[in-house]
Amino acid sequence: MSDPLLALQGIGKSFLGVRVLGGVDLEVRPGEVHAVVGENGAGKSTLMKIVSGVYPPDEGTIEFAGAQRHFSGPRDAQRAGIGIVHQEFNLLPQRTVAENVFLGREPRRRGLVDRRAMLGRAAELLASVGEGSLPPDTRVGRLGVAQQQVVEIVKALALDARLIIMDEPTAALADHEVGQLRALVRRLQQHHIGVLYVSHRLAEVFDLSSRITVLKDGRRVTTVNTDEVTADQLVRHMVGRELSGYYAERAKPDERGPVRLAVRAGGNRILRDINLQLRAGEVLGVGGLRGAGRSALARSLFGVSPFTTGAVTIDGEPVRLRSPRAAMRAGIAYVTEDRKGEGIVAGLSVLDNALLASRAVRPGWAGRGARAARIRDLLAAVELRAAGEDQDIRFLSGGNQQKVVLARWLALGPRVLLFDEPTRGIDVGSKSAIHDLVRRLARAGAAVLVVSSELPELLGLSDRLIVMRDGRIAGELPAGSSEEDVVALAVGTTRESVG
Amino acid sequence: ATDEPATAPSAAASGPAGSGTGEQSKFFVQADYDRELALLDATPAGPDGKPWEQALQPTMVDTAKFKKAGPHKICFSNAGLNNPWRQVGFKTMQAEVDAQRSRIEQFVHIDAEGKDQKQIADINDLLGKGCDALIVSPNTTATLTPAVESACKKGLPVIVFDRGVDTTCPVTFVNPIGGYGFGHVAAEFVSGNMKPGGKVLALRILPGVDVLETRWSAAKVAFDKAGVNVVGVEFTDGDPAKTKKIVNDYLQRYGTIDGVWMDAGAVAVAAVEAFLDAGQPVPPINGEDQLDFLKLWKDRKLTAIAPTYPTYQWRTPVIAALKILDGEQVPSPWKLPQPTITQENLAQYADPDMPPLHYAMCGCTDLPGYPDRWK
Amino acid sequence: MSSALSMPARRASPGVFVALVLTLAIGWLVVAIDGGQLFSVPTTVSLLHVAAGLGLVAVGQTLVVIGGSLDLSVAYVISLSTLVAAETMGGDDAALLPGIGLALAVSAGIGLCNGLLVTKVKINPFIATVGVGLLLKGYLDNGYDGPAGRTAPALVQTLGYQRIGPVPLSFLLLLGVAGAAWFALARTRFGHHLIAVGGDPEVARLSGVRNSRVLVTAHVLCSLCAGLAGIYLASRLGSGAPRVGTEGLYDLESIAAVVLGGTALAGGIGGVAGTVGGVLLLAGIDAIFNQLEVDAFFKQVIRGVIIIAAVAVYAQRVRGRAAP
Amino acid sequence: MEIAERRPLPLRLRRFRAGSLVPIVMLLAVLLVLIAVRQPNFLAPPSLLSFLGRSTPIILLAAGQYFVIVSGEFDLSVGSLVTAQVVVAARLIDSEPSRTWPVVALLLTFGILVGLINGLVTTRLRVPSFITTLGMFLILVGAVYLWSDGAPKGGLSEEFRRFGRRAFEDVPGLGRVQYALLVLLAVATAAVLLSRSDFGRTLVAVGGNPRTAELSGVRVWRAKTIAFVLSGLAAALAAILLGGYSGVSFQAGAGLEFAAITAVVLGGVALGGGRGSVFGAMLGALTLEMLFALLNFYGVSGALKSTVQGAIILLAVAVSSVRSTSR
Ligand SMILES: Nc1ncnc2c1ncn2[C@@H]1O[C@H](COP(=O)(O)OP(=O)(O)OP(=O)(O)O)[C@@H](O)[C@H]1O
Ligand SMILES: Nc1ncnc2c1ncn2[C@@H]1O[C@H](COP(=O)(O)OP(=O)(O)OP(=O)(O)O)[C@@H](O)[C@H]1O
Ligand SMILES: [Mg+2]
Ligand SMILES: [Mg+2]
Repeated sequence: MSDPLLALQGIGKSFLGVRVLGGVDLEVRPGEVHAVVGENGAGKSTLMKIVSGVYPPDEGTIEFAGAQRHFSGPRDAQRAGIGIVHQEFNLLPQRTVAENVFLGREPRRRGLVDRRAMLGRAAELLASVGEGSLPPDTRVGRLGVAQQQVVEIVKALALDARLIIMDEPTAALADHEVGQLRALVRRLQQHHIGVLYVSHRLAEVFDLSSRITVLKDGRRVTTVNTDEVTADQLVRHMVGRELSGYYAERAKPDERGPVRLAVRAGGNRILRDINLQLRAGEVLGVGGLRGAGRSALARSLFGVSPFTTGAVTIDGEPVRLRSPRAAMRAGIAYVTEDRKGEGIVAGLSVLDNALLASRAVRPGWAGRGARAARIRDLLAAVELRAAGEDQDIRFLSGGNQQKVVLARWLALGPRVLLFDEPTRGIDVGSKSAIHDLVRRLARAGAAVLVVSSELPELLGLSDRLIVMRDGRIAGELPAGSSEEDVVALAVGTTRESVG
Repeated sequence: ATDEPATAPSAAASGPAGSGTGEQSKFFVQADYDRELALLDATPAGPDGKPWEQALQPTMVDTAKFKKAGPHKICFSNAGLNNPWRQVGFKTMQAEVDAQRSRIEQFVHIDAEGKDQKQIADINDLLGKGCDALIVSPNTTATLTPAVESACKKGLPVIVFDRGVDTTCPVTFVNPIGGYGFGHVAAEFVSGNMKPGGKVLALRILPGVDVLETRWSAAKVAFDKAGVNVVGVEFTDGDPAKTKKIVNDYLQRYGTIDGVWMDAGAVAVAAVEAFLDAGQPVPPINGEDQLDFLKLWKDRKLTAIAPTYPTYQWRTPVIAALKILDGEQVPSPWKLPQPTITQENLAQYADPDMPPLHYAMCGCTDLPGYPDRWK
Repeated sequence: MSSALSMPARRASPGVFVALVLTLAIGWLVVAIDGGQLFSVPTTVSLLHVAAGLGLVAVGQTLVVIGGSLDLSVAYVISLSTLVAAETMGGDDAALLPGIGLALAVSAGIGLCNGLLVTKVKINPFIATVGVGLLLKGYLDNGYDGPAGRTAPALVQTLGYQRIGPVPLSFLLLLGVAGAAWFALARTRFGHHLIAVGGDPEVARLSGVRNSRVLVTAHVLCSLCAGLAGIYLASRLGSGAPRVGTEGLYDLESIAAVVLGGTALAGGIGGVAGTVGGVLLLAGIDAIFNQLEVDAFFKQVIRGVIIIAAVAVYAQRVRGRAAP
Repeated sequence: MEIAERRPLPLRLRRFRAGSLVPIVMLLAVLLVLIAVRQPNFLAPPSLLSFLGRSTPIILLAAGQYFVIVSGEFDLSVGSLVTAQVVVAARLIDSEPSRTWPVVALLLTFGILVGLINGLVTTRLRVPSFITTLGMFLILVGAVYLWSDGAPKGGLSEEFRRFGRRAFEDVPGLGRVQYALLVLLAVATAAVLLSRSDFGRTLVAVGGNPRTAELSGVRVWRAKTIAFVLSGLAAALAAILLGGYSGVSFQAGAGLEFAAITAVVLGGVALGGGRGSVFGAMLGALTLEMLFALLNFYGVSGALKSTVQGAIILLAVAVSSVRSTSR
């Protein structure tokens, strides 16, 4: 057995007083594909960022290629030979593919950026991942999500790194593209390049990796050889309990009320032929691959990018959802998937964040006291854990931030709730609290739509499922469907059924 | 091709330094100072009652080589129109042009907006327009010199007025006695009318404007000679609010202020108001010939004086240009008399019908369009 | 989707050149009707001189704006640079190079100071550069009561007044500097990194760009450009002038030219070519209005309208491109 | 479990976060001490009141600017708006007392209108406010010079001037109480109330994260436009007081936009929006004015003043920015 390429020991990290990683050990050997799995918020990305020099660890040591390292920044880690495909895109939309790929390490000839070499090498790299048809001088902003993901991967490859980290590289890729990536990883392996591979797709993990490390709540649960573990065992390690029974009971058919929200032939630039009905007291799950248009659906219903065709009714009344404000007036609430970017106002207190929507649609001095009291009740009801209502929201954990956002919407007493990735980046405890809340809301008579990329969540929470693909509703599934059913619809391997 | 000037620009001369009111400005030139003070008492030559055609101790120059049949095209490169003084002056100049319409076919005016480099470009630009004579009111003395020199080289008569240039190539340079005279008259009055050894506050507009610098340097000489205690020299940016605040703070700091000297009249009214608002007697003060000050002076019976930098000097360059194009001799330099408004002749200038920022010494009452043009 | 989308990224030519050509064409016509000649040699020379001064500053300003920053101290840097140059030269050709060197060194020092305040002390660039500007203003007001020093005659005769046909040397200098800046943006790592820092500092950092260093360099270059503009003005004026920068409103006008040229104030988008176009547009408007003897104040109103309108047009185009 | 444990932040760090009033109050205290050392009688009520009175215009502008800045924008046009208003007032009143009130009403309308245009161009046409208000600055200055042929015409009536110049004499215990002080009191109260109202809080959210605000039902364009209108209105009030205080001149508003922005930043409001209080902004303006008075009292050479001013501003902002980023 060769010497390890990367050896982490006792890595720990806290953000603003919240411990997200503690005592993590990990080893990657040259030519090894080492998978890291764990639930959302387990700390996988944080660990990867520490290895790639984005954050310094609070504790622990990093040994790479036989020497102890203290990376001063991403550049330092790159120089040492570590490349990373970040989970979030790190691309400049205004720049070309080649410029993005070589950002920070542009090839030079006689001191100048060698544009020809840049384009040439970018083209080679693109070809090596099966995207030879993508011209390297295209602006990244014009690419779709999948192609952007490819650019991210190529950006890491361009480094000639000895260790490549891939943080959910396939989340946006279709099956044939995943195949290309698989071949690529195999090639890296042959060149004795170490790969740290983070993914939620267990099939891939079993297919590619030789060892798997499971993270849970910031700690390493175990590291196992891939061929000595089954998927069920792995999942148990990840969640720490059996999955069944974890989700609250679903609504019984007689608890479902009349149709609250109905869309007929809805469409816009992204969506086509959207027909759906959402009943009071029901949780409708929306599944699909990244970029399938799930968020677009929620955002259309909330008037962010309205339907340009078709008709929407609420409780039988036709409504025009032209803006978020109009949607709010119609009784719709929307919990966004991008909590940091459009869910909270960093710098404002918990209370101000929670009051934001009420203040916007029902301003006035009169009833201020009652309104604040109601918000405090709601914050208590969602079991917010914060130092105080005057605390700056950005010092709260993601789960608690999400609870504040929820309280904001609940204060309006919405009839329809749209949740887009309600538990993204949220730790397990908060997650089940939010699941409970969703269920309680439905039981109280609200119509709930939940978009989620996490199949277990989707399957556990929904009374009914629709699956989207390419901006259309690819099909509908009843409660109790399997993950395979959903995936099959999402990637289009089964015949489309009518939604 | 090149637009290079004939000779390199000469540096600003420097003079004696050191006095109780701080270091003497490097604009101070003893010889000029002496000459200007002597001119204050000189009798002007020229038609009576038309000071804009008069000249002090004139030396005539021959201009026969510029003689040309009219009507003429006269061009004017103006430093700027960014203050009331220049506005009044320019209106006066336009009125003079109108009065001479029979002889002036075209009058081209380009405004440099107070920018040296734009004026240099403007002058260059005007040289391509077939002007018969070029009038320049330079934005800054030293920096406009090369441009004026290159204009001279083109062979057309150049007349400079208001601020000068560091070259003798223009046919004549028109201006009143100048800053030393202004500063001296005001300082003498203030120090002479206040209690001996009293406290004087000097209020200035901006540092670094040569006309204003010479005024202050002459005042400095006068104050030092009179043993006056100049407690502060402050810049107001011509902002009346700032002026009032400064005066207020000085009143608070020193209890009383016994005299106020100003290098320009723009904020004289604000300074007076500061005393009035504080319930203090207005000390001897100088302003300029702006009507708001004259009116306040008259109404409040101030102990005041208004040395002037007369706006009628804007008429003279036009007159000079026509004389030169006729081949007539003109004085060079053309020193205009610089009257002072005192208690005696105040009534004559404080015309209640003119707007507050009008300059009384415009010499414009006989020009076409008076008074509406100036309102 | 607008047709601009179908063009390759690099050649997204800003509309400023269209505006420039239209303005000059209409201007030429109107001036001709008025009996004048917009493109006579002296007028062209004047136009190009005005453009050279503003252009040098604006090219520097482009760099910091692309990097997501801003420099409001340039006007004072220009004034200071004219003085340092002219005083060091003292009218002596022998001191020409030391004069230029010292003026540039002082300017670079101020740029460094701006850059460090923005990146290390993390003061908002607006406040940081206004503050540094105030420091310089005090120094200038206190130390100078008028033009000082004398530019070396050789410099006056060359950079100040020499021209090749109707094109002044100084305009060639501007083209040279603009070319160098364009080259720096397009062909050096610094340029690529600067655009990245302006576009998204976090992406730049994660990609291994040293953001602070890049932004400090941009500030130094911006000040150097302002210093160069100062040297040019010193050669034009024959001496150092403590107020030439502020009188010329170089701070705000340079930003206006940059924005007119299609560079986004938020950073990350834009280029030097557009800025030169913006400068020529402003200088062209100047020249036309000069020819027509239009009131300076009216001109200012028109400038305000043009700046807002031009940026509004860009903004609509960008909106048309971006998702709702 | 250790990992899940959420420790509240140490108190010290929270108290000093950006937007806090601590730095400005400390700075103000230092200046007051320095003035008291040099000029003890400055702290007597009458002179303090008169100082407050003459500082009112810039305080009003800072309050107006606060609303714009906290919403994430800039208003560079206020200085020129003040100048324009004063010049317009002089020309329209033309020393005729009976025209005072109509003209006052007109000025307020004019201020609102300019603010409305700034706001709409910024939010609807998506021109960055830096450019919108810079353009407005050029337009206003140019237009007012153009309209008045380069020299202010007419004159302000005594009735008009009394707002900024006169006082209630002999108020028991206080002496002279300037009318301006009443305006200050009224506007400051209104500004603080407004900043704590639903609108004020919403505006901060708009500056902090316009996307979130929009998705929470806030009409971002409307909120920002109102902020510009408030700034225009503040400029109109400031112009009425300044015109009264010092009479008509083209210099009336010169540089006030930078002074107001500086004051707001000194007061702990973040450029870029989302943090700060209107009270801090007004304290910032007071501090700035006090700084000028201090320089007068200490007889700092007129020409050196800007250096001292620049140094103090950089220092003050640096101290609070280092504090707020060193978490
Ligand atoms: N910069 C940050 N500031 C504060 N908290 C952070 C930061 N980055 C991550 N966290 C928190 O740290 C925890 C771990 O996040 P991390 O992104 O590492 O999870 P993950 O395992 O990659 O999850 P996912 O599967 O969703 O990608 C989360 O609770 C997250 O909210
Ligand atoms: N503003 C936009 N302009 C152009 N295309 C967009 C825009 N927003 C989304 N899209 C495209 O629309 C499609 C649907 O995106 P959407 O965000 O709804 O996907 P999703 O299913 O929610 O996936 P995820 O949230 O996991 O990324 C994607 O192909 C995306 O690239
Ligand atoms: Mg992750
Ligand atoms: Mg989504």
